[in-house]
Amino acid sequence: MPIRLRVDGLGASRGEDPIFREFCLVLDAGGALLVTGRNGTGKSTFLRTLAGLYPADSGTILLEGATDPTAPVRESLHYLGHRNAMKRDLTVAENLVFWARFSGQAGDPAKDADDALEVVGLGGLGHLPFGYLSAGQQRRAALARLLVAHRPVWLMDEPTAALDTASERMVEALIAGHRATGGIVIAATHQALDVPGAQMLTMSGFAVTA
Amino acid sequence: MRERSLAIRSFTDLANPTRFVALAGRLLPWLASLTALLFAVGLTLCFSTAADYQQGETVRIMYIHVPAAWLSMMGYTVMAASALGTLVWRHPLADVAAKCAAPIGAGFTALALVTGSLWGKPMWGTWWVWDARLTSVFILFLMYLGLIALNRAMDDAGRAAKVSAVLILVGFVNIPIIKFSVDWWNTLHQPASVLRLGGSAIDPEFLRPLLVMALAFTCLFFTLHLAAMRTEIWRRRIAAMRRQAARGAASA
Amino acid sequence: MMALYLRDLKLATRAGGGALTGILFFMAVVAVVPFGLGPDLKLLAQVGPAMLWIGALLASLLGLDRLFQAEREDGALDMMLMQETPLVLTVFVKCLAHWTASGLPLVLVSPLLGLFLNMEPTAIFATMLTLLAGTPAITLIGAMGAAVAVALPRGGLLVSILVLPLVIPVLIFGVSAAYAAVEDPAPFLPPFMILTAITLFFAVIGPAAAAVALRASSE
Amino acid sequence: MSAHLGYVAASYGAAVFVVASLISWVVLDARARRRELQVLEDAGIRRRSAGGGTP
Repeated sequence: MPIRLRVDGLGASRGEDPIFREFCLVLDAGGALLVTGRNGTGKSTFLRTLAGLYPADSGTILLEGATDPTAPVRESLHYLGHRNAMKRDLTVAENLVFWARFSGQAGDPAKDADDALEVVGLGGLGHLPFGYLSAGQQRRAALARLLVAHRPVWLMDEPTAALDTASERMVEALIAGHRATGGIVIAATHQALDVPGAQMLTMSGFAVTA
Repeated sequence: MRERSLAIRSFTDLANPTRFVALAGRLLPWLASLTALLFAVGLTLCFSTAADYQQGETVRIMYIHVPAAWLSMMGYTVMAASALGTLVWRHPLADVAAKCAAPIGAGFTALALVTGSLWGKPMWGTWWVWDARLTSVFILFLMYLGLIALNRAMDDAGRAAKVSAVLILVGFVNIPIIKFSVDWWNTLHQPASVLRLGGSAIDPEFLRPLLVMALAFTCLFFTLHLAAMRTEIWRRRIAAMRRQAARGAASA
Repeated sequence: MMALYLRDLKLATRAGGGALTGILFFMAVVAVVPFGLGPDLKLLAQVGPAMLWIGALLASLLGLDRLFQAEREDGALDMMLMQETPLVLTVFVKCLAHWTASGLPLVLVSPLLGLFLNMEPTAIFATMLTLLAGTPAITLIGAMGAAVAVALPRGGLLVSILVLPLVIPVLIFGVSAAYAAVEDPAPFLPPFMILTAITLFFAVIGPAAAAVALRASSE
Repeated sequence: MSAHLGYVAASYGAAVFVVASLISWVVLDARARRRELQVLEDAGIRRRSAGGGTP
């Protein structure tokens, strides 16, 4: 059964100031949403609210067609934040294998990690400590985490931060690949990402135009 | 002839890590077998000599305890000399030497403490007294461990070397002060009952095995130190290669 | 969960980990005591269990502030908040790993330090046993403090200040059980059982409270 | 006096333990580093040949 993400009347505020109100969204399997807007308009807060990391004032987030309908939605999401959530002292492969195991993946996480690294262009670097990588490479390794966690909905906050143009194309390919297999992608970015057929959301401080 | 050329080359080669590794590789088997030989002779002497009429069998503990205590001090001296090499002459191998001497020195200091306490139990009736000499060795042990922790806590080898070199030298300068203050503290509180060891001249009967054992332990120290230094050079090479690999992948 | 446990152990023991520092701090604290009190062996034997306990208490508080802060700084905490596994369990496993890496070594070196303080074998053994039963409670209570202070930029000292009053019961029963083993009239078991009960109690309360605090601070 | 033999044995045991652990640390560390070096060199050769074409 294909999945569908349905957001109804979502609102959140920072302190007393509302950031967005009464936000509604429906994304079918293979759908994508690009969130754009200037700095400080609440792109990250929006993503964190969707991820359940930031308390919403109102509204519901539902994932229809999930394997376990009783589970909270956040468990079907994978969130790629500003920070990479990788340990400098562990090797890249150890980091990825840990996240694969921790998100409850069966199978062979070590092989998954190798494959994922190949996809993001870090093949053969799995044995290096994460701290040895450059900023762009660290970001790419964090993107590989999306591939080992196997979650239907990706939430990406500035996925292309610190990446060069070639790697931006790689991110676009990753997103396209995920959508092709029936996944949903929600990405916040201020760089022009080429995501065909994506809904657009421009955040401009208080008012939201969808 | 061969030894001679080795010695001459070693002087000029010491500064070059690659040649040092090669030299260490050639030297290590010899040093290791010399150590083994000395230990074989030393241990035979240890157990063939008669027991002391005063201390009985426990005198045999001395053959380990004294060399270990000697090495604990020599290890720190090696570290201090290397620290000087790092800070003053910026010798590329000095910080490697300092870093590698720490765990070995700490090991021998621990051995000196343990054997001292095993010697003290039958002699004084207690495992440990806060006697000036023992206390100083214990402080030395803590200093070693602190340096090891410092080295482990910093991932940049070069920076760690400079910082720990400063600490080593301050510690080295501080040793007489520690010794003096501990003496002071001890005489201030000294309970009269504590027995003092030795002081008198040692019978040559005991001196011979002691000297051989001291030599054997010293050889062991340098063997281990050389091997550890070689490994440390490898470790740094690995770190450099990993960085290079990360850069290489970025440009590819 | 095994993965998290192993990862935290690996991080603690690998270069830059805090496991060694805690033991060193413990040894240094206990070693300094005789310089303050004087080398009177009888006096040292008398204060021995108390000194070991205070040293272990301070040493186990040492690395606690990094328990969640390190995870927060690199964003890993967000991922942990989003997983299927209940956050309580995640916190508990992290505490367990932290204790294995920094609490258990303290218990293991305590007999050695007991010898330095001229303690009798029974006193040493009793102190070790009470430390084994009591140090997990310190970690579990500390996790609570660490979770509360996780969002603060310099929470390190604050964690100790927050946690110290809460661990006083652990100290009281730990030390009294250790002394009870040496001094005849006092029974050993009652304080020891209470100590164990405190540990078990905080094994439930600590992670739950820490989980609530982490959720609250994740904004 | 025979009771003291235990202390002698214990101190020689301690010496053996310390020396053995130091030696095994040095040897095992060296072996692990050499293996890592081998892995890197293998990878390095592959990378060079992929880039420059030298076999």
